[in-house]
Amino acid sequence: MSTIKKEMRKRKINSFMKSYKTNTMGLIGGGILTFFIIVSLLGPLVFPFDPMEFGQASDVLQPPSSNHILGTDDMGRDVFKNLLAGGRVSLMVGILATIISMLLGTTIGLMSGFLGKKTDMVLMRITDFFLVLPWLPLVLVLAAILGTSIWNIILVIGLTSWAGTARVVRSQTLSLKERPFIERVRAIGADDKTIIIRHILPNVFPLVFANTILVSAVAILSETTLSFLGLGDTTRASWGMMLHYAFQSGAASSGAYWYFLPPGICVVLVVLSFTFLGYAFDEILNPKLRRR
Amino acid sequence: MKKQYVFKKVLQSLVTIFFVIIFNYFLFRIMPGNPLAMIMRNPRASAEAIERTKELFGLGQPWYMQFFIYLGNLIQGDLGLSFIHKTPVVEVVWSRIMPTIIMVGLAQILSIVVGILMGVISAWKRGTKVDVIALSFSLITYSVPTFWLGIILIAVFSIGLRLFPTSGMLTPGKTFYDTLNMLKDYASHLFLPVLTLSLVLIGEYALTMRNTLLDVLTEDYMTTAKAKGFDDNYIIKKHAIPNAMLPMITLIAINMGLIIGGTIQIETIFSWPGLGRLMYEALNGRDYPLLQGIFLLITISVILANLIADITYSYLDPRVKS
Amino acid sequence: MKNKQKIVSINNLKVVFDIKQSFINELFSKKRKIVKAVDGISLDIYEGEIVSLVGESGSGKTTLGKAILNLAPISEGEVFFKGGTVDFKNKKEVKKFRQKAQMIFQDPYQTLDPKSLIFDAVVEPLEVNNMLKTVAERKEKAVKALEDSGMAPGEDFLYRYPYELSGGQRQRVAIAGSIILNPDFIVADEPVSMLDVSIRTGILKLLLDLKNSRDLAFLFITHDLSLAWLISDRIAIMYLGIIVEIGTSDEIIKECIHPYTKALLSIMPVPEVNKNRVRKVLTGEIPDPTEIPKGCRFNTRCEFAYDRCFVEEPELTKISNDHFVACHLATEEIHVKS
Amino acid sequence: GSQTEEPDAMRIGVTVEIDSLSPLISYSQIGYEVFMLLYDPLISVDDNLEPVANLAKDWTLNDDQTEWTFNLRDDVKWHDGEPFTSADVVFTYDMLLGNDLGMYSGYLGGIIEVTAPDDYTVIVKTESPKANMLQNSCPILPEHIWKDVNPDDYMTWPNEQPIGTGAFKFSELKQGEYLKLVANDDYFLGRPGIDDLIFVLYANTDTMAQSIKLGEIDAATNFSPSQLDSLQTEAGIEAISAVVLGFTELSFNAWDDPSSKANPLLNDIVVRHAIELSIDKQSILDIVYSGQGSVGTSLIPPEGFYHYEPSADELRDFNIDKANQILEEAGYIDLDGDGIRQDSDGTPLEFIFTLRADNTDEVKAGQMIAGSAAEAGIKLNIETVDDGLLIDKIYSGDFDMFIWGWGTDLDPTTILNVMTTSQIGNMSDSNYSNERYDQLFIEQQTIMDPVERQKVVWEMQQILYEEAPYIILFYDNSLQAVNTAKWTGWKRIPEEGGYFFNLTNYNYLNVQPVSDTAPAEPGSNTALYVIAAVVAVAVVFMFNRRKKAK
Amino acid sequence: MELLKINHLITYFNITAGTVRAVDDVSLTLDYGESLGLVGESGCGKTTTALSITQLLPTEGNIVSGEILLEGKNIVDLNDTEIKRVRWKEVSMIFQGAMNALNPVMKIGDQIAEAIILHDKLSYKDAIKRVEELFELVELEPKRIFNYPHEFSGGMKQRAMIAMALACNPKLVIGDEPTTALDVMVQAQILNLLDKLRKELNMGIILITHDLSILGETCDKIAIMYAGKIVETGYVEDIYNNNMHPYTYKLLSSFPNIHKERVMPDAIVGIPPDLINPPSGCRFHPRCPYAKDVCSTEEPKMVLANKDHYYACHFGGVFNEK
Ligand SMILES: Nc1ncnc2c1ncn2[C@@H]1O[C@H](COP(=O)(O)OP(=O)(O)OP(=O)(O)O)[C@@H](O)[C@H]1O
Ligand SMILES: Nc1ncnc2c1ncn2[C@@H]1O[C@H](COP(=O)(O)OP(=O)(O)OP(=O)(O)O)[C@@H](O)[C@H]1O
Ligand SMILES: [Mg+2]
Ligand SMILES: [Mg+2]
Repeated sequence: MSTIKKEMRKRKINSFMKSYKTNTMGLIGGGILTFFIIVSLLGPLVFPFDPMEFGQASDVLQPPSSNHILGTDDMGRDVFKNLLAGGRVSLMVGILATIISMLLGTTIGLMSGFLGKKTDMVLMRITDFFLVLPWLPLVLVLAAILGTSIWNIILVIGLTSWAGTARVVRSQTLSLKERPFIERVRAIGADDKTIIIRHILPNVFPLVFANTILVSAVAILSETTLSFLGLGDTTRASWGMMLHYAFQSGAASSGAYWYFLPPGICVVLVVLSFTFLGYAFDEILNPKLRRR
Repeated sequence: MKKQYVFKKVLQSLVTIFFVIIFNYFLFRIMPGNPLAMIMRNPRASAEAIERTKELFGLGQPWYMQFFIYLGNLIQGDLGLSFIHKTPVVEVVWSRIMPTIIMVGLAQILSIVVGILMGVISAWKRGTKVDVIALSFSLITYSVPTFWLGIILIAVFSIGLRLFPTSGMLTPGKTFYDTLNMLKDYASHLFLPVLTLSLVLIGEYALTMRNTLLDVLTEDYMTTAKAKGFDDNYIIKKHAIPNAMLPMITLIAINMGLIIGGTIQIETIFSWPGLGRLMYEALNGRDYPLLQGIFLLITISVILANLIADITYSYLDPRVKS
Repeated sequence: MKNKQKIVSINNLKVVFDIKQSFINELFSKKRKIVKAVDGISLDIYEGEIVSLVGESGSGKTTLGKAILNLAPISEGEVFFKGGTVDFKNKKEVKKFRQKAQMIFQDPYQTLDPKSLIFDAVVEPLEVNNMLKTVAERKEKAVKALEDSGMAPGEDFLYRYPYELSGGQRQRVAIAGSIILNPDFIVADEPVSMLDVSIRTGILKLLLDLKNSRDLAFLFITHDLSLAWLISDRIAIMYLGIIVEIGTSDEIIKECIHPYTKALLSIMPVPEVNKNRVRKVLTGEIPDPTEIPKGCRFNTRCEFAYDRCFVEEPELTKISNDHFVACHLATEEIHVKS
Repeated sequence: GSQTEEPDAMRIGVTVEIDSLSPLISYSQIGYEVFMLLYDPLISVDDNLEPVANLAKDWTLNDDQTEWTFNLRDDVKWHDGEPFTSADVVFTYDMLLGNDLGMYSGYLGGIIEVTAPDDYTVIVKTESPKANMLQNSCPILPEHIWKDVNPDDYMTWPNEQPIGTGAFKFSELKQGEYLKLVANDDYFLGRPGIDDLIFVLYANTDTMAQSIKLGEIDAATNFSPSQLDSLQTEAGIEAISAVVLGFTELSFNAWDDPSSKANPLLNDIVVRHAIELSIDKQSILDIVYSGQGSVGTSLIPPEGFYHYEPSADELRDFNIDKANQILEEAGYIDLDGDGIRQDSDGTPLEFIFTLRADNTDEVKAGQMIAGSAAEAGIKLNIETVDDGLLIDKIYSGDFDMFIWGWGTDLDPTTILNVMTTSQIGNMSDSNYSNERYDQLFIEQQTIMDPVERQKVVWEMQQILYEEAPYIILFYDNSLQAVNTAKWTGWKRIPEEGGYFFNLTNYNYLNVQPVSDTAPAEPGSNTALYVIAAVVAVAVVFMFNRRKKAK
Repeated sequence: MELLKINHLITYFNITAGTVRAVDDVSLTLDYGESLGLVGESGCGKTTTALSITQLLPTEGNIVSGEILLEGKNIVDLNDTEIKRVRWKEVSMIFQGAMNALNPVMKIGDQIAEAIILHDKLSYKDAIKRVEELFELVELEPKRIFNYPHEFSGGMKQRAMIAMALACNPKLVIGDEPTTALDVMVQAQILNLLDKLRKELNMGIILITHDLSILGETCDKIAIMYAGKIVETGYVEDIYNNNMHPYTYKLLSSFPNIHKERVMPDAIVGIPPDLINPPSGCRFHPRCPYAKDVCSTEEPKMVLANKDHYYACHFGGVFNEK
């Protein structure tokens, strides 16, 4: 029987893949993202890079050459290697922060929507509160309080970006809760826990999933912004930190485009790929958009 | 009935504001750091001066006393003295508020108009080249880090084409003998910051407009409107847009909070003398009173924006119950 | 009928909903707004009996059905099950009771979780009630339940998703899920109203079969008098939270007394060419249940209403063995000519 | 036509805004610079940084060297036309002495009494001889303005319209934008050649560098080394790396006390020496600062008369082997083979190294230091914080080591004071204490003969160098640029020094506009055309839609 | 001349899964003042037929062939502007589920008036006057014309929808399940109203429903549709009393008749076919108890049984033989 269940899962995945394969946006996004994931996983192995190791004074800010295909930075390091290592950090921040955000947002949204009443009121007030608090200032302040290690940055981004998800999950849960099939399960004698885990969660999942991908995009952008404003982890070589150093060392005004453009372009591409994927998955998993 | 709804929303906003005040106060209190940085790092400062500064800002008092004093003053509209500027926070904030309002206001208007137009065209021409271009444009601008975009625009427009000044709000210290010249100067300084912020926002507005419009277009009442013999233009304008605008209103309000984040970056890049930069300076200088003041102001404006959105919504959407 | 045991006995059941008032409204408005969805209903259902509940939308049919299973908040009255009171405060007791009393819902398209396999949907009652631990046992049971519900061979349907089934099949799956626990009583809330006519009778037949083979009792909720007539032993007519007339199916169709029942009957569409039929179409709609009219609650739409109807609420009075009516006209023996 | 109307405005880009217009409140470098232009001290310095008459036309010192008599100029007027008299001097000194406020009060240490026998004579009595009397750059404030201020409000009175005697008059301060001064036509030393002097605030140096290239500003400081390179290639712009008074140091928490929150191993001078030995200052300077500056040794920068240069055998130049050797000798051995040495108790040589996040150069330097210290078996864990937080840590003594810098005066007293025991809890950021040093500090203040005083100050620096509570990393330069196409007469002070921010207002007074330069207004017309075009397109677009809709 | 004559209409939907043959060779006729009931199970193509008439099909839907003659003029060939003039002025519709067919953010009166203004070129004021008349006609209080849809109950919305359909005095009104979502009593009210109005205004009505039992009193003619095809059509009496097609017979006997004996009717086994791959031959044959071999191979032709009474079955009336 479990083989049949596996079969069902396979069928589900297949049908998802079938829709995915016809979705241009999804394919482009998936392609770019896969590329970056592979490169950032393998890159640092092939081209080892230690952000704490500096080059020679004569190597500082050299334009692209055969030795350094993307030139060198203000500390004489190879920009290309830095870029590879930075991808790892940026992607990690994006993904981990998203996980925190999603866990928080989904839990709070589910509880708020399902339990209702006072719980809902309190949780929604808190959510509203996080929604109206201007995001970047809050992040800046929190980062200042917690300190600027990469883990804190992940935590801060995660802690401040869940409100939107919570809202969406809550409203979805609210409507699911009123759906007859939940009523039927209740009539069978199921308790809240069973209902949430077996029925609500699988039904909000597509929404959460698409949302997750969009939040990842935001998280990566956030890391970049934080780093740019000087609240990044100086011991990591993330793209945000690269942009920060590039800007601080005047790469933009002194014409060192090879230092300034690549990390920015990488950020744009990765964020774009997440956004593309998010939109594609939203279209596939939440098919209302498909109707017309 | 509507009145009651408005009243309820106002009350809710007040409650949120109250929580924000408390949160705001303690958030900055648990922030490590000391406001005396400026004095401390100047070898010519005397011990007495440091002591006295501490006292002036009530830092000697226990925290709960400080809080009540803060609340009391707040009610009188007194946000305290800025640590850095040693002048009332209200004055400091006031002197920096207009530039931000003007920049953000213009950018919002521009991006709302353009974003909505783009969204409408893109939804209506779904699947065509126009849609693909608009969609790609929206998604790309949505993905670009604000500060990076700003720097690139400076590189292109200021340095490359020499069309616009790099920074500031007016040519500094210049005396203008007629208003037209001043407006010219102002406009040329405004252009790049507003363009940057608008670009960042347009994408989101266009995407949202497109998606809600696509949803609306599948509604049955759209078929009704078509069956009545109206042409597409009319249907879009009279039936689709009014319905699709509803989520936009909420988005615009919610965006207020995000835009503030954008202004911090833009004001830093373009040396725009606004609140965002002031806030960043205050953060680095650990100027609690100033930080609190700005944060409060920003938060209250976001809450008010949401309130206005809610009320507007309730008037635009007759379904909102009393 | 009298030789049968009472299986469910409802005594003066009331369900009141607070119209959700926000804090502010509560502060400022004069009084609480309440909906008396079920406003004092007493009803006995016997083993192996189908009782139909008929009435307009909003008359409280669903609420009554749910209240019996404690799926709606009971504000007054009691429910006896097989002679004993069901103490709805005791969770264990409720759970036990639920195993014996099940519900089937109206919309087959909405009643199954789109993300659950048919197998899971059918077997879930066993799982949540911790019955039959092994998967094999459960599966056997599920296949049987499906086949009993007219989905043979059951195996074929186990590993499908609801969207792969037609409406009628989905409703059968829902029924299979309800009978898998071997209940004694089922509330069926408009189980066929969303289905095409061609499929309806199949489901109705299934219910009748179940009644006969398992001695199951049903509370069959419908707004279609002809369907009620077709399958039930007794019919109760509901109006604004109360039963205004109750009797055996034939009594209600052939000898109804209450003007409301008569109106309902007269507008029943009948597949006949009859251009000259007089329909007693009531004007207006059922009154707002937050403001139930004084006296007889039907007085606003009753063409025969007279002074007494506006002051005194009529009691449900016995006319014959099984036939009760709540109408002053009936008790004053001024029988209304049709 | 605009040539005659437009004033010759010099715009100077700065990255820090003036914190207050009141000399009693301000503590910033830019404040110091601006007050130098708005006000005058009794005595200032010339372009050789020697004392020179200013408001005081001459001065005498009595025999026991405790009474100074200053003869004031009688032709000085305040910006509002009021005459300047000795009463203003007495008032200013009394105010500062009585309140101990602002960055200038430190100059007045040791003064007991200030009197004015007549309108143009001031007598200053000191406790003991006061060596830095002539380096006192304290601005003289107008009594007729300040007497109305309640002394309780001195700390907050904003002095929004400063009235001084200086070469420039205050015009306006636009928060977050600029500070504008205008030439004082009646300046007693002659009207400056600049009509309008505008300090333009930049939020980042990058756009500032662009701006000076585009001619939006005429001068600026605080560039990064790579920007300097690109500015140097620009025609009409002179970009320099200027020696300024100041240094960047690595400070240890040297609090030798059981209650210290620092790692006690830092109290071992051997460890501090080993860290210094492991730092390749020159290569950090080359990479991080593009070689702009010089490698540091002692507390007082080499430009000053009092700078002490350690002898060859005192000197701790970069030498990893030596660092390893002295640690080995002192019993710090890596027993567990993790690359980190431990003391006899097994405590590893592992310290928290705090860096200021917003100072990228220091962060990079810190990273390089951590890298090379590891080669000596010392582990430095980098933590980056902002200024406020670092101050907090310093204030509470909760730190191991950090990098920061100081700007110093011509007179050594202020910077020497930082290392005295009495400053622990105040200015001291290393919690260093040495009795001999404290004694010498008091002594040097009273020695009037510079050569004698130099000996004492040298000894003090020698003590500091040996005990190494600070590792002076670099005497880093200030990177400045000026527009020589529009302005002439620029002079670096001293020869290797800068145009600005170097304790004299020489350049502000002497730079002249190149007569035939037209004020550059980069493309503001073009901008208007572009905007107009955009609007036009939008209008046409809307109009077309209208037509279609009909 | 008939009001409406549909000849061999074929409408397909082209979707990724294949071609949905939703309307496959449908022919109908309707005279002035006549009402036709179009009956069939869910998904048999009733709505598609209706939408084909006014060419309101979604983008994936196409009229493949056939002609639709409205007063003798083939409206399939009309261009965009011409068909817009036909819509509502000549043919109006009452949609399935009035709750969604009305624009929620527009006042009901305005929604009706806009159609009047467009087609009859009245001023707004005159149009509103007409709306008031229409409200009276459909037994709604004229003072409620400026209510929003959500302020109406389901029945009232359906009445408003009817008023809207009558706004421009169309010659033909198509009611697509106008009563399905309504309560029994309200359904009766609406049906009565429609009947009354048809007689008063002499319009043609096509009443789409899956409830055969409601047509006995309101319709002149009935067309029974199954899987995209008309299987039987004729006057009510013929359909009810002399039906020839097994599907009609089975469908009709699914309805209990309270005036007759209480017997549980037989169900029609199985479900309607998938219209992407419809069964060969007679589309009903897989569910037909009387089917013979020929039914699965040969498509039955329309046979005339009586005046205007046609059926498509190889063995018309076979059920009577037993
Ligand atoms: N949870 C609830 N809160 C408030 N009012 C409710 C609630 N549930 C039902 N009601 C109200 O109680 C009344 C009876 O509703 P109920 O659903 O029982 O009617 P019904 O006869 O089943 O109608 P239908 O035929 O439409 O299903 C209605 O007026 C309804 O609005
Ligand atoms: N937009 C569409 N794309 C693809 N198939 C469609 C579309 N609209 C309808 N169909 C298919 O066309 C067939 C006929 O649909 P239609 O809506 O005309 O049926 P109907 O008789 O009106 O049914 P109902 O009683 O449910 O309203 C159905 O099989 C349906 O699935
Ligand atoms: Mg119900
Ligand atoms: Mg339909």
